[in-house]
Amino acid sequence: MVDWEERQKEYWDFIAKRREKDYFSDFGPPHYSLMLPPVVKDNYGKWKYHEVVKCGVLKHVSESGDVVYSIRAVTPRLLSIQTIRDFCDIADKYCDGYIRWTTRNNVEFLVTDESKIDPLINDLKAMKPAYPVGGTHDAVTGKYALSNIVHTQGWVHCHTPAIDASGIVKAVMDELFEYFEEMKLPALCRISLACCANMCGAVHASDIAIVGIHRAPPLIDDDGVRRMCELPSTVASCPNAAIKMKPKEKTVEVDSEKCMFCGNCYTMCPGMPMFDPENDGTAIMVAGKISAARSDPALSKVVVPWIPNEPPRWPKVVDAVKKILEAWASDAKKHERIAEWVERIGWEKFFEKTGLEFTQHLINDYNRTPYIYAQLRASTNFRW
Amino acid sequence: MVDWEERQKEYWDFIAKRREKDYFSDFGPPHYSLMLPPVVKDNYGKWKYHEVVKCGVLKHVSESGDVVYSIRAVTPRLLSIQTIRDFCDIADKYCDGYIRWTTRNNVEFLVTDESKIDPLINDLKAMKPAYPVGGTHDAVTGKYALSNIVHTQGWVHCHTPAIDASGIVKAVMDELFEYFEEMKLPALCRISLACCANMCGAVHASDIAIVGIHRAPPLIDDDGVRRMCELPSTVASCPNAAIKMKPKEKTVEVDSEKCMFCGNCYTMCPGMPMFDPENDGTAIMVAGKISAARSDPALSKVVVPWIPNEPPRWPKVVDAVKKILEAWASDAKKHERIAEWVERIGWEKFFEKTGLEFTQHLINDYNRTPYIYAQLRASTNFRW
Amino acid sequence: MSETPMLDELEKGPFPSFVTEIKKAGETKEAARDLLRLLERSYKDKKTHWKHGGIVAVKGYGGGVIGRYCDLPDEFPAVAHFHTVRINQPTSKFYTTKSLRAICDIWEKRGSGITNFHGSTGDFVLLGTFTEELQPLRDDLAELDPPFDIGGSGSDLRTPSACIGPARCEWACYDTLDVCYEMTKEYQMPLHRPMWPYKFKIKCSGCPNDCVAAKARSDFAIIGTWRDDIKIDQNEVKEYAKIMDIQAEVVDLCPTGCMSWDGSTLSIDNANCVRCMHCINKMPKALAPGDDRGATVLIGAKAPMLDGSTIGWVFLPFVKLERPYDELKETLDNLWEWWDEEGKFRERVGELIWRKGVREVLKVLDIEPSPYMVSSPRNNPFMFFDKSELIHSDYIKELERRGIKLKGEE
Amino acid sequence: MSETPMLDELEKGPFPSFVTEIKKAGETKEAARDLLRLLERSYKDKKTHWKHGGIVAVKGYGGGVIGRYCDLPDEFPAVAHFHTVRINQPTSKFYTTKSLRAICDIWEKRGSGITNFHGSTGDFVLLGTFTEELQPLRDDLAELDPPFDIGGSGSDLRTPSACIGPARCEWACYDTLDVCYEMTKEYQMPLHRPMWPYKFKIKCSGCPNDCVAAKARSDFAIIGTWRDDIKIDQNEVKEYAKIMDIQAEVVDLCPTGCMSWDGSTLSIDNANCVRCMHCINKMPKALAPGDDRGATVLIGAKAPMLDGSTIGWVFLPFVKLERPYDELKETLDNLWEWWDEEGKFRERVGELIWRKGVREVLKVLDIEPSPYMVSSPRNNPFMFFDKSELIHSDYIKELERRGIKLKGEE
Ligand code: SRM
Ligand code: SRM
Ligand code: SRM
Ligand code: SRM
Ligand code: SF4
Ligand code: SF4
Ligand code: SF4
Ligand code: SF4
Ligand code: SF4
Ligand code: SF4
Ligand code: SF4
Ligand code: SF4
Repeated sequence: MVDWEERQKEYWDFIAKRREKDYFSDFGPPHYSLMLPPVVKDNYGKWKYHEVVKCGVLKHVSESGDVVYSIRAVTPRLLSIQTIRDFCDIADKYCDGYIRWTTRNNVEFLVTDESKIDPLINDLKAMKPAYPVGGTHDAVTGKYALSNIVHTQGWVHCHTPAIDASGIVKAVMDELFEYFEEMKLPALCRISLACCANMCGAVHASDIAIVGIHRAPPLIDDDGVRRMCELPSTVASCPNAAIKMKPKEKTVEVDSEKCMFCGNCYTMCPGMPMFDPENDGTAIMVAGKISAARSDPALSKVVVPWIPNEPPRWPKVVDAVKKILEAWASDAKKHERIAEWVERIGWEKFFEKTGLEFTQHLINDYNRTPYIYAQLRASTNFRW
Repeated sequence: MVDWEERQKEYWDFIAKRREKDYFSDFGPPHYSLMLPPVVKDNYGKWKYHEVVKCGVLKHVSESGDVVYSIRAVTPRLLSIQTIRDFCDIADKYCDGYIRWTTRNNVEFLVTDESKIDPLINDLKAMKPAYPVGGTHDAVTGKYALSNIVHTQGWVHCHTPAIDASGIVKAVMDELFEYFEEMKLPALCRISLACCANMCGAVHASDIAIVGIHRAPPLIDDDGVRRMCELPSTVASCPNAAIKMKPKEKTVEVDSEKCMFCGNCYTMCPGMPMFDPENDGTAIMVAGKISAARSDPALSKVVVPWIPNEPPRWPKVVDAVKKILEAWASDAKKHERIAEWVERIGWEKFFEKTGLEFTQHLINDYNRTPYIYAQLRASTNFRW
Repeated sequence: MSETPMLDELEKGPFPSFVTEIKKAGETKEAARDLLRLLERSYKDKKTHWKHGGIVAVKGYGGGVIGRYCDLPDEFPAVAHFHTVRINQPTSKFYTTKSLRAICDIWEKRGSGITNFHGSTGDFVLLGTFTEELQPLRDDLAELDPPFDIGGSGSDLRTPSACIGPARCEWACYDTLDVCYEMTKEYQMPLHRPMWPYKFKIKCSGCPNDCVAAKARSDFAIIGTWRDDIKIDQNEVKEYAKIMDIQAEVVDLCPTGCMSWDGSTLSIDNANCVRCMHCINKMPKALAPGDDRGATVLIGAKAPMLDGSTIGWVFLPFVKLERPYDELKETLDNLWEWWDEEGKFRERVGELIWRKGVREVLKVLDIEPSPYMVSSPRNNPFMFFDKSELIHSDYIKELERRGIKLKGEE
Repeated sequence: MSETPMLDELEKGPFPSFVTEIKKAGETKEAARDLLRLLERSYKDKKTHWKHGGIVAVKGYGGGVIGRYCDLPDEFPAVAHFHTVRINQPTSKFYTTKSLRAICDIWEKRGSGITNFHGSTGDFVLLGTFTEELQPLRDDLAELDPPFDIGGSGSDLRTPSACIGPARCEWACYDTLDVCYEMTKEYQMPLHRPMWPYKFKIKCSGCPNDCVAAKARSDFAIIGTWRDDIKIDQNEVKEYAKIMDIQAEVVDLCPTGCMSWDGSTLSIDNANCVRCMHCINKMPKALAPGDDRGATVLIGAKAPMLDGSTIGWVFLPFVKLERPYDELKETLDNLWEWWDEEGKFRERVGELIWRKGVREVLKVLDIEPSPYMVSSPRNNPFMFFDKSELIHSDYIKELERRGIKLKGEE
């Protein structure tokens, strides 16, 4: 059993030490034990099994016999403080003032009393906007709902995006909402989005990934370069060695034959913007996977090279994602994730079944990644 | 049906054209039809099936009902003209003057009359040295013999070898001879040898491969370099950019921290010898495969980094090869080649079962090969 | 007519709308109203209107704040500055409403009223404020009880993150919350002071299901696992047999084929189990990880710039994770020291390992090479051999005589 | 005592001894005797005693002879020169004893009496002679009936090679001997005159079993295949069922699981068959490749220098191979032209493709991209787009105004 007092004492001792300094800093996050509901603390590390009560509601049973129900509501991640307070109200009402968020930006309410589940869900629905419950999966029965889309800043905050983030997520989730509400997919399917190739959404290992790409080389702002950029590191930032120094003019130039529009130079140097509203857009990747279940983790692969930006609802992106999801869902076996499905049917059949076009863009020509990576074990699946 | 007359006429016309020139050249090999036994010409492209009569003897049956028996004897590849003439005597006696060699340096005698098989085999055995028959396999029954070891020149002829070729092949084949004579392996197992990393034996895709390696950087002969080498291409020959020009002295120097002893510089420039009798030796690779049967073709992987040269019979090399072969043979399922066996049991178990040691050398750090190679389809196994 | 006709379209549909959220914040905050109008402009222009931030920071900290400025400050004055502040979330993202409300109150006072709950790395992100608000904001957070601190950004240790683990999951093979918290606490210096070649991320998942996506998103992914046998409750197996086809859905999907089911007993050849979790996931009541628990550490996961996207690969096949986690700390200290010394500007640790060779980092950290680290051994014979591995032959002597320094020589 | 005690050890044992072979040649040839003594010296010294050869060639030919000199010419005068000559073997290595004996006679006169039957590329290799014998040797070979010509070496087309195919195999999907011979005949110029960036190898296998190891050993591997259904003779299947476990040994080993066997009928879902050959190999009397036959061409196989060893990858998913094989010739012509123009010194064609991107060679050769070419699509979004694929936006116009040349622009 965890000695909570001991751990909290350690924490407060640490905080006290920090407070001794002139400037109270580097004290870190609150100790987690201060945030855990009692049922969690009492049964910490003692959970025995879980069941899925219904889509969005989990039941965890402890060795002690204690039970906790988790009600999971989806959020757009971008939340106003008003909404957070509304969530707090609900948590105060039903959950003794505790609340948590999941790693995919869903909010969870933990209750010990089964009878609170439905009222709580109703309160969530009554919010403005309504906060629907769902997105869980049940491996036992082999029924999976679609969870939230992990995503990034987009036009709401970032300086390098080729696409918006929240808007596309909203449009896609609206269209796929039935799969969120009901556990009717054959296996886990994680969708994610990153608004540029920096991939803050970590789309590089998702079942379906939406990624913003530029398609034109930077338009150099010589003044900006002179003012804001360190030339050698700007030159070094280009993976394809497309940037050349113009030392006399104290600026740089781009060999646009070599540029593959990654945007890394702009990240390093504000004098190299590359925003072309007509040519920026979305690429779609599929067949990534993170869990070790059944098959090794896998990187996502590009299957649609480019779709133009069509705000506010990006219909072509929505359509492509749905097409992939439904082609897979209707053809896959139980527990067979997209990566595993493609492994079984072959990429040639993937393109046939989804109706997507295979173009030259999809053939990897990025030769900076060394083959040695293929020989390192990117998986915990080994035998002792 | 092939029109043999037509094809031969084309050939002779071509030869005649060439003869018109002052200098009779560029006429190519003899047309193959001039070399084919009548039963082959008659049934060309009409073979229906085959059976393995016994180890070393195949029976092919044509749609026409014709039958041909092929008797396959192993050779050391290096043959004296005396032995070739002896083979010719046998071919004249039993095969109407036709004879062929296989792609793994075995000699084949084709007869149409079953009763000739045993006398022919006896004549082969009576040769000095005796030429034993074997090395075939029978997929139908799932019984496989070990065929000849594809190999290279070694100390008999080449200028870059780290090991001998023929001597090691002889030592290994003597030890594994029972597997050549009898079809008692669970699947195909192809052994090959190359005496240096140039891999003329194409050991890079063999079930078991023996490859000569150097372990010390070149010892530069400045005079030699000046006399025989073109400096820029010598510098460029190094995959690891370890060679630097010394323009003033008109020679080069090697950054021995960067050298991984590949020998490519010496291939380009005789002024960079790197023969160290004590440190040259053998690496052993496994789990390569060429056929598409069941699983994709695969490159061989290094499992023993180095074994010293121990002429004349290289006991440690022989031992390592045998250990691998027998660990596999005793554990593999029917038709399961080494690559497939390892795929099933995992590399960690490979090292356990063979008793070989896993060392840091076996972890790939050659980052010149781009990862893109892993995404190209090195296999004909795809669906239309 | 609405000022934001395009964004209004995004209030339709069943999925909760971020537009509605911005509007909600806009009820009290000017910045949120300007953000909405600016975003509408982006929707029209199909491009961002944010510029690079200069360095904006709070006293004593080098990271944690992302500077951001609008490129149309005159039209949208309330978002002329729109810096984000990354707050180090409580481990596994549990909160008391008390703490949450307190943060909301501070944010109402000091910023836009808009948040990201949470950032991709795991921070609780406060979205948009002016430079002059940053220090007061930090100070307000520090005064909370318990206090909240700032997370990472720039070339520093990023805010570590953990799955829910032992707090509510039956499969946690180690205490993800504690390891994550203790690492965060131990490494406050590098977390708040960017001084490395580039960023470094740590994530803690209690088992190979990896619910915090550590394998793809952290340079150092601590994945719970075990070394002994899977625990089986045959009675519960029989119960599951009533509701699932054990042969088809469990046994046949085992990646190594190490299970068998005869209709009444489930057997596992544990020597060939790779701990993929599938069977355990399928039958939580019947199967469980063994008792000899710990973690496998994967190294090197990252996004594609520059050398390509990666999922981490096996670095420490097994670590026992017992407080105070000295083995982990020692590994991190040594790893960082090496990276700091050898890494190029903006070279992630995994990229450095590729450049130098795994052998190099194993040597520096004194880690045993093992087949667990490779998906297969090298496919080329281009190996390095140190001087100490060579026979001291005449050839080597001649090299020495010529003053040629061999690899591995001091 | 024997002069060659170590080599004598290699006359023991059941495998035929190359030492005995050298001794046999030594009965009539001094060179063979010196070779044996020199080899004994190598065994003692554990190193080669051969030096690089300068350029040795015969009139009108640039390749086919490998120059070789002994580094101890005074001690071993009969092998002071020891050049090898590569003779273009008859396709699939069938010989008449008449031709063979004739070559042996010439070699007895002109060389060491030692041969390699055959070289790794496929040539009939005559092992060791003096410079002055080269031209007479070639001339003697040219006078034979039929004449024998020299094979490739250096940066040229190497001697093409083929499996036994239709000559004695039921599975040949095209006429390997004819394609191999016709290519050899067509390309006598590049075969005999090294003038490319590096070597180029062609090999022809009649089916995916690949008995000439084309996939690993040739820049251009022509692998027989088919597009329609596998032919099944159910009666013969039933015969095989008596001697093998069809479920375990055939159906369960099918890589795509596209077969089924109900104890009396074998069914194949041909749309999911990848033509791996396993089932056909197992039941030659019952199964056979379909009728719509041709070949898949793989490109780029080679040994490890410099960019690593490769097995070839799919380049032409399907070519019908009908005389006079124009499609093949056209592809080769265009490929070589491109490689000749773009390839660096000692850059194999596969390495050039890696450097330039597959897209580049597809464009030049006007080949359709297809999923057959990839094991999976790219795992990064770093794509090139030609100007013709872009929308002619204001941004692009501004780039043009500044004189910036976009990719794909003339
Ligand atoms: C709450 C959360 C952890 C947290 O700390 O917040 C969580 C919780 C659980 N996960 Fe997870 N997973 C959570 C993110 C993940 C992630 C990370 C991600 O998506 O970014 C993964 C890896 C995804 C991937 O592989 O790409 C993940 C892969 C799994 C798997 C593996 C499934 C598979 O077949 O590959 C399981 C096992 C299962 O239940 O089958 C699992 C199982 C579970 C269980 C059943 C564990 C348990 O016994 O309590 C939990 C309920 C699952 C459910 O949603 O129905 N969880 N799970 C995360 C919920 C995210 C959400 O809001 O939807
Ligand atoms: C004679 C030869 C072709 C030639 O043009 O010379 C040949 C002949 C046959 N091969 Fe082969 N193969 C020959 C080299 C190869 C090679 C190339 C090599 O070894 O370098 C391979 C690829 C090896 C690899 O994958 O690494 C090869 C992979 C096969 C296979 C695939 C087996 C597998 O399970 O992977 C078969 C199919 C089978 O019989 O199972 C096959 C089948 C056959 C059959 C049965 C074809 C037939 O129906 O006639 C022939 C008799 C096999 C036997 O030896 O029992 N042959 N065969 C070659 C004999 C070499 C030798 O002397 O031993
Ligand atoms: C806020 C956040 C996205 C989000 O909406 O959640 C984010 C936002 C930015 N990321 Fe990120 N990254 C965020 C998580 C990630 C992740 C995911 C993760 O940590 O799990 C990744 C992929 C994993 C990885 O570390 O590789 C990620 C990979 C990058 C990269 C590419 C790094 C690489 O090695 O390839 C950059 C580029 C850079 O470092 O200059 C980057 C750079 C940036 C910058 C600072 C933009 C820049 O050019 O310097 C973005 C600031 C946006 C803004 O306006 O706030 N961000 N970034 C995430 C941090 C929130 C948090 O602290 O919780
Ligand atoms: C004779 C032969 C080995 C044998 O004993 O059979 C041979 C011998 C030599 N090869 Fe080879 N190669 C021979 C087949 C191969 C093969 C196999 C094949 O063709 O199927 C390969 C691997 C496949 C390939 O092409 O990559 C091969 C890959 C090399 C390489 C590495 C090429 C690369 O791109 O990595 C070199 C180095 C070079 O080209 O400078 C090389 C270079 C050489 C040289 C010329 C040595 C040199 O440094 O220049 C060798 C002359 C040895 C000698 O003393 O005769 N040899 N060489 C083979 C040719 C006989 C014939 O014509 O039939
Ligand atoms: S993915 Fe790119 S555009 Fe989006 S938040 Fe990250 S750095 Fe900014
Ligand atoms: S966008 Fe990428 S490829 Fe193009 S110049 Fe910038 S860094 Fe180089
Ligand atoms: S492998 Fe190396 S040493 Fe052996 S023949 Fe080829 S080039 Fe010469
Ligand atoms: S042996 Fe290889 S690595 Fe060493 S210097 Fe020569 S070419 Fe470079
Ligand atoms: S990673 Fe494992 S331990 Fe952590 S929450 Fe997921 S299933 Fe549970
Ligand atoms: S954990 Fe995975 S590998 Fe182990 S027995 Fe279960 S399904 Fe098989
Ligand atoms: S490659 Fe195919 S066609 Fe050629 S000999 Fe081998 S099995 Fe027969
Ligand atoms: S050829 Fe291979 S893939 Fe096709 S049915 Fe037979 S075994 Fe299956």
